[in-house]
Amino acid sequence: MNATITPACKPGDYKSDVKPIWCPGCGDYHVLLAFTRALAELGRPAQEIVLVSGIGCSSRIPAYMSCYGFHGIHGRSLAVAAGVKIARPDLTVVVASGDGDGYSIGGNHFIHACRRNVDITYIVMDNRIYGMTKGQPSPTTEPDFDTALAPGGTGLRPFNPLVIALASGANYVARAFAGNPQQAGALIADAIRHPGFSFVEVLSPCVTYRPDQKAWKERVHPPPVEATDDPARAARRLMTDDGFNIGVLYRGNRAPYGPRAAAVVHDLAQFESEFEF
Amino acid sequence: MNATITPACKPGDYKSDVKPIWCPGCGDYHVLLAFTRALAELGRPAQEIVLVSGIGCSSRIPAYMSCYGFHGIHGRSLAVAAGVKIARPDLTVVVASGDGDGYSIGGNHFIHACRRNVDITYIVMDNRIYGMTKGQPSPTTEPDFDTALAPGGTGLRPFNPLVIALASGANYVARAFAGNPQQAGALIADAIRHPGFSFVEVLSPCVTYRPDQKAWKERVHPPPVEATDDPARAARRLMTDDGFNIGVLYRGNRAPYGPRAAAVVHDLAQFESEFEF
Amino acid sequence: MADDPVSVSVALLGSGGAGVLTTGQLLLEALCRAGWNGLLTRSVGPQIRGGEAAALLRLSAQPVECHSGGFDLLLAIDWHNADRFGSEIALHPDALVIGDPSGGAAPAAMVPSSARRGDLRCAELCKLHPEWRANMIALGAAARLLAIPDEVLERVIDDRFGHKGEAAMAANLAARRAGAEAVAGFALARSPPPAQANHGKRWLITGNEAVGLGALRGGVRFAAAYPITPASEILEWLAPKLAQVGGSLVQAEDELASVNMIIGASYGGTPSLTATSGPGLSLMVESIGLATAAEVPIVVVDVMRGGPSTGIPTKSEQADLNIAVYGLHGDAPHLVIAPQTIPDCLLSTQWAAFLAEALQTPVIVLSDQFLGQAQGAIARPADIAFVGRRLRAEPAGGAYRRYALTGTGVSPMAIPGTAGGQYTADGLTHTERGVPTSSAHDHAAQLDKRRDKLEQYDYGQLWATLEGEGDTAVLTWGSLTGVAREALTLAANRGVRARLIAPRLLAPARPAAMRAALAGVRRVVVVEQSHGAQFHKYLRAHYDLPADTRVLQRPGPLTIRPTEICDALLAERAA
Amino acid sequence: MADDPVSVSVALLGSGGAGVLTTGQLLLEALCRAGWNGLLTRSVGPQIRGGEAAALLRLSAQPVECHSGGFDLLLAIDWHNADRFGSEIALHPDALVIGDPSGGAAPAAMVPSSARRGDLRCAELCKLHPEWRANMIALGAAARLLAIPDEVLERVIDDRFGHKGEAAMAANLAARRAGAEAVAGFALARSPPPAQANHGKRWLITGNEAVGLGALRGGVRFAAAYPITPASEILEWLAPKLAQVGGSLVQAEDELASVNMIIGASYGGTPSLTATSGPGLSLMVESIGLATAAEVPIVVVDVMRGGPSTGIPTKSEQADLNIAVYGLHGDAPHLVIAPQTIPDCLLSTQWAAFLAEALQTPVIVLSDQFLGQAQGAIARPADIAFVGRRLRAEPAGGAYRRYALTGTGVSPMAIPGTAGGQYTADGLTHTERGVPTSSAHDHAAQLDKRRDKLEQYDYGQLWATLEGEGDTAVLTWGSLTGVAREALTLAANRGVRARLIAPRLLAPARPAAMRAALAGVRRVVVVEQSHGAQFHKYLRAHYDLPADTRVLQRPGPLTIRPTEICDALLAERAA
Ligand SMILES: Cc1ncc(C[n+]2csc(CCOP(=O)(O)OP(=O)(O)O)c2C)c(N)n1
Ligand SMILES: Cc1ncc(C[n+]2csc(CCOP(=O)(O)OP(=O)(O)O)c2C)c(N)n1
Ligand code: SF4
Ligand code: SF4
Ligand SMILES: [Mg+2]
Ligand SMILES: [Mg+2]
Repeated sequence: MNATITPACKPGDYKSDVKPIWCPGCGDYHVLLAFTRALAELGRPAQEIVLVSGIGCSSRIPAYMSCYGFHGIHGRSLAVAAGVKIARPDLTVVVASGDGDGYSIGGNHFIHACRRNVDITYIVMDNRIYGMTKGQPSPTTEPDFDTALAPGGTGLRPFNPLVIALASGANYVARAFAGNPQQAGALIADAIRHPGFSFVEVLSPCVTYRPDQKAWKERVHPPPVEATDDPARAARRLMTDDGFNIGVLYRGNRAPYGPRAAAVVHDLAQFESEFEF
Repeated sequence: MNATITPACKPGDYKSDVKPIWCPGCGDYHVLLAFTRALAELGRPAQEIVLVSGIGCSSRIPAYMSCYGFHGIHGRSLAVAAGVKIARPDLTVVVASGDGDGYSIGGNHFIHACRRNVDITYIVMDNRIYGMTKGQPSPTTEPDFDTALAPGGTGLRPFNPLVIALASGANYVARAFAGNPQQAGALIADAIRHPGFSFVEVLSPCVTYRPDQKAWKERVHPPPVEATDDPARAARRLMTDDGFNIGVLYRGNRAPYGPRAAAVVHDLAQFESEFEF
Repeated sequence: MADDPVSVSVALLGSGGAGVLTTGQLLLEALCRAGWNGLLTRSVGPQIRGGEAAALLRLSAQPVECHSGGFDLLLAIDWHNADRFGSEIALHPDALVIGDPSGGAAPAAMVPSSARRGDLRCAELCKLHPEWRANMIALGAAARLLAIPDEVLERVIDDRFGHKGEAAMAANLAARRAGAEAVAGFALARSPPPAQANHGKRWLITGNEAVGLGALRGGVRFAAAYPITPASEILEWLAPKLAQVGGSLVQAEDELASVNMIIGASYGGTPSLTATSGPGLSLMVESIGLATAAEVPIVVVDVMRGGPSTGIPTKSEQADLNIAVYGLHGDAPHLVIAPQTIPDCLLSTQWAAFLAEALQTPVIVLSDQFLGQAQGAIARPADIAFVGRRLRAEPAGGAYRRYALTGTGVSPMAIPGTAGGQYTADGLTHTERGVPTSSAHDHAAQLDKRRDKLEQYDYGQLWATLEGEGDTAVLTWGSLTGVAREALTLAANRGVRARLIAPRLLAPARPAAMRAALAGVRRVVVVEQSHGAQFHKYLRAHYDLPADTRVLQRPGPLTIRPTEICDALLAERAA
Repeated sequence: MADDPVSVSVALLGSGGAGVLTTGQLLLEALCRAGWNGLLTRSVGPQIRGGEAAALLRLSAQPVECHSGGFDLLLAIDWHNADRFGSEIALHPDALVIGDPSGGAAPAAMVPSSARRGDLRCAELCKLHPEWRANMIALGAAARLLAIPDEVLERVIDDRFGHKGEAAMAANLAARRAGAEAVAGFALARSPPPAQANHGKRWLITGNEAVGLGALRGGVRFAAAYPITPASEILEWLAPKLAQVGGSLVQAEDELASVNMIIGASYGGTPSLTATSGPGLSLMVESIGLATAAEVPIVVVDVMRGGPSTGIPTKSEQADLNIAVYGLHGDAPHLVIAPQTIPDCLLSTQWAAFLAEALQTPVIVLSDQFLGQAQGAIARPADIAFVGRRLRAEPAGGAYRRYALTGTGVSPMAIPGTAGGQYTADGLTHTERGVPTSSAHDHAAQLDKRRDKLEQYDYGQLWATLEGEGDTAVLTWGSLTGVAREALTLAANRGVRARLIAPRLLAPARPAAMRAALAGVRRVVVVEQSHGAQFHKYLRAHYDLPADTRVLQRPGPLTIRPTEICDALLAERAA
């Protein structure tokens, strides 16, 4: 589906010719735009980039881009991506997910990816709803948001993914807004450049099941202070912010997951001596 | 396996006659003692208490007690316990787990149990190793601890389960030490009494694969300050503590997961009208 | 071969926003009120909104359990992406094709050259009357061609949209009339059969709703689940209902959690259920094995969709038979029950809840997207006596043996709260008391017990649908049962008699009952909707089939049609 | 029936701390160095430390693939919990039973009345000589009874403990001598067969280690896994080795992660493997289905243990056949390969890695606890040419079709980094280009492709072990193949000839090859270690068996013995 391309710097070069299935007006179109801008900014050839995703409207994105893509099963994208990157450290590995895919079914891989700190970038397109399955609440859905599955609301406190990322060891934490693809693209590029596990939460409205999210564009604002490299300080800030701070919120300096060792044994027969007697 | 008992207040009444498979000297014997002390302190009849666990040396504990027990599969104890408690709010539900069972394979249920805030108590017997499967590293194992599976150490930053619990919404966070069963018992009792999801990390040495943990008894100490009810403050403290603070560290006041609604429809035929035409 | 003459089939087409699915529902309701029976299914693409959509409707005097071989009327609000339906919508040679010429053209491959064509200028009319909606025009046209009385249709429209005010209603009615008038010059090649009065109490219900009601009737009071297409409607129907009967439904973080939650709730004494589709079932198999070993009753509904992997979420297939029957590690006997029709979704789920409790076992209910999302008119299902009752222990002192070896294999179960009943439920091999053991003797004893309780139970007539006579049998299951039943009628009209054998109980196998059902059968046609002939291999494994056994099988989404089975039966005779 | 006369079997008993497992290993090494072949298995309880433990050893001039019907020598350092072994350790009527009378008494049920008894006062000797260890005394005793030359034994002890210093060595040797002297008055009823020189290059290796080496030889360079008994040794063997060859092993957070990690690594071009047991395999089935649909080569080793659920982690069973063959939702053809002996663990895993790459498919390797943890002497396996080579795409412009329909069903695969090869791997039903589709046509085309690539491949002779002649066949699989092979020898010695048919390739089924293998066979005995006769039902599903087919089957942990199969064959003749 993806055309052959030569090293390119135009966002359009990172788009494929597959038509998205998204609803007209969906925030994910802007995230797609942000992605292509980010990759153009980085300037790496599309064939050296792998975009992994799970299942959901958001997770459809790899097919719409011209890099290598992996559209796996629901909730497992981070594990697939870790495998790609550990075995192929030469590739740039980016993961796209949704709030259901990433925080609900994929929650365990999320916290362990933060801890493992493999040099990948994790973009979650958060619309606080399950779009693909037609409107069930996700971990970030507001407690009083009415749905058929949870009439009157779940009554549950929404997840704060940024705090959890930080608590689990993520090395870079940022929030972006789909409604500003230029800034979102810059943040994604910055996250990809940052070593280790980088996490970018992208607020991406679902116009079909959350038309109320059109109001997000009025609510977003820059963070009151510069990004910190102190996790404890970042945690306190994030635990008290309003969820609409847009920008880099934590920039850590942990060394990424160690690279593969160089081969020192070239003939497998060397392993046989332990069996001889 | 469990004898019929009448409402009792002696720790011994909460023990069954099944002989533990634990290695001589294992910290889990002390946790068992702490459990029976806690239940005796609470004084609820054994038949009104359910102890759920997963798989691991630590998870063997239900069979050794005289309450109702559920020894399920690896990593899923919190989900089983939520089902028990939501359907049977009249029971006291306690969960026992290990650092592998609870933080590795069970990590997603952990963070979601914290968020859901069902009124259950979660005790993790942390020995920073997989005891049952003979010595592989767990999420809390030190990065340089040598094992066959990770020669020279994993190189990974250990998990901080207390911070993750807090970030995810746990309503009570404490740390106990198996070497002090009296104090550990009191903490467990306190945690059970506290409404909502209570989490107690119990340092419980594995004498077989972590003989170095015998030194823990010299390292534990009381927390420098009183428990707070401010999650942001608690998070900052926990992110910087040495992991050997013993006591209650956070005591929240979120309302627990809502109780089941009382039945308002008593004849299922009332639901049929929507199908008639 | 000609089609069954007493039904008429209609395909309504349009891109998602155009509301064809609503149109289909209104049409179905109107024709049922007018005295017919009907079945409505939908076919949609992967888009959440705005993609291609079709409402497929069949009308008959008799109860309708499947679609026929072809459509008599194709009515398109627009032709946007209509080619995507490919062979899913096959027209009769004398079909009538009505569409809006401004909205593109009918895909050539779809329309037989002999079909008659007409125009319905929805877009133009809506431009003239901005308050009209295209789907109301289409509704009026379709209703007129089906000879649905105007009053009936208008009452249906009023029931649905009356609350929107008089102006809106007037527009709807005007639009409907315009549609009716636009097709005044047309008639279907075959006119609808006469409507009938006095159907008794009837419902319009989907299979997914019927599963929900069956669960409630069977005593289920707790559900935990994770959303997935095409099972979510079961959960969405159940959520408010469970709350109203004092139970609850929890949306879990994933399927691993949902199945373990219902195991916990059931261990606590509350009959419990989850619903999912193939990917979710895959995630549950370890825990279902736990329920087998620890003998905890649960019901797991799998509404099958196209596989493998994420496959085709919106389309039907019968390819989860393997995982349902064989998907647990170790020797883990459990029940698998497959409903066959919409009303059977209710009965089978209720039976499943009953058996789960009676036998302290997990039960997998294998529905499919066709059954789950099809809406049909059915006679109100009678209240039957299947309400889950667990054999409870009331220990009277002495060591309670949770897994006692009894004659039936079912051991009295203590529910938390019962004094003296304390035990630890365990997925490790255990003794009668529930204490872990590695002994070969204990292992064999508990394996025997768990097998025997399922095999020795008397499942009665419900184990299978057995109909007809003759030395040829159609062996099928699930939603193809209705298709096969119709095929047998078609064949009988052509002088060929055959039996229908459709097991509802897929596990445990019932060799003696099947032997009796097959007595005198010399030829078998196995019919199933899977690529790998899973049902045929399952039958071979557990039953003795005659040497002359043929397989008529195909994966989803194209379902097998009655005429195809009938053809196979006629070919048998010819051969 | 009498046992095979050319081997001697020894059971060493003692509670965990007493070191019987080490003693068994030293004895095995000594007897192999002395010119015999041997097999060592262990039987342990659920305790991590201090529980009952047995080292079960069999010595023969020929390669040893299984235990015999009974033990000639039972040597107990203590009798702590010895009753827990129950029928797992069966003694010959003329067996010699040696134990420490101060450490309890031999369980009555274990010792035939005709057995001879002797004392070995380990505890007393160790009290006299605090630097001695009981297991060295036992080692000396056992070695003497087996007529292992002293120099050989002492060299083995020196190799193992020499580094501990001279004083320790002197104590060990003194203890060994004391043990030897203590049994000077005894002899085994049947003396060991003569040792042989010139075995060629031999290894002492476990099945789990052999799997690890097979994986490396097959080209595997990435592994991700989650610990589980009895598979962990594969991972622990591989971890340092993979690092040394420039690969890596990751301990994942759970099995869902591990299998997806290897899918990712393999998608990136690196042949990859995971190893687990039943509970972990259960968690992987959804993802294995993804690998099927997205056509990503992976190898999943399942070392089977007692099931269902957590079952009996330390004991062997063959009850994961169902889930391995049928456990994926939807129609998801994949390979299932079962090794039969310790050297075959190497060959089969290597073949699996080769086939995974060649056919772009997941392969499940079904080993079991017996094979995995048994240690045996084997001839060094030859280097064979199975090294995974994937058909790679080198796109030259134009739209790359990842899932192109080719004659073989295998499509050239682009590896990330390859310019122009960009595509999206997908678990949704897709077109040749990998774009999601709901079309019946595309669905069928890709299902056909994935089935055909597996079915049309020429697997050659390796698909099954076929030995012997006659109109009776023993049909078995996995670790029972060695048992059946020995049974055939026993039967032949009694004038009954039979064939051995043991498929190594369980999926896809090979009907033509099986038909040929069964040509002329009129009677079949199916032999398997499962409660539900899973293998028999599998055979019925896919193959035509003669009407006279019997099943000799039993769940774990008691394995089936050669004599039992031989008896079944003799009974066939008598009948
Ligand atoms: C194992 C499994 N469970 C459930 C599903 C059904 N499912 C598909 S997408 C989805 C939720 C997607 O929500 P989110 O990740 O927020 O993505 P969005 O559609 O909102 O972008 C679910 C539950 C599935 N495909 N697989
Ligand atoms: C699905 C599954 N994977 C793996 C295992 C193997 N297993 C049993 S216990 C265990 C780890 C236990 O570690 P922990 O929870 O720390 O308990 P401990 O034994 O240290 O008390 C593992 C990996 C299993 N039983 N099931
Ligand atoms: S349902 Fe919501 S998230 Fe999905 S495509 Fe439509 S607008 Fe976007
Ligand atoms: S292995 Fe460790 S955790 Fe397990 S019983 Fe022994 S000492 Fe305790
Ligand atoms: Mg979402
Ligand atoms: Mg542990």
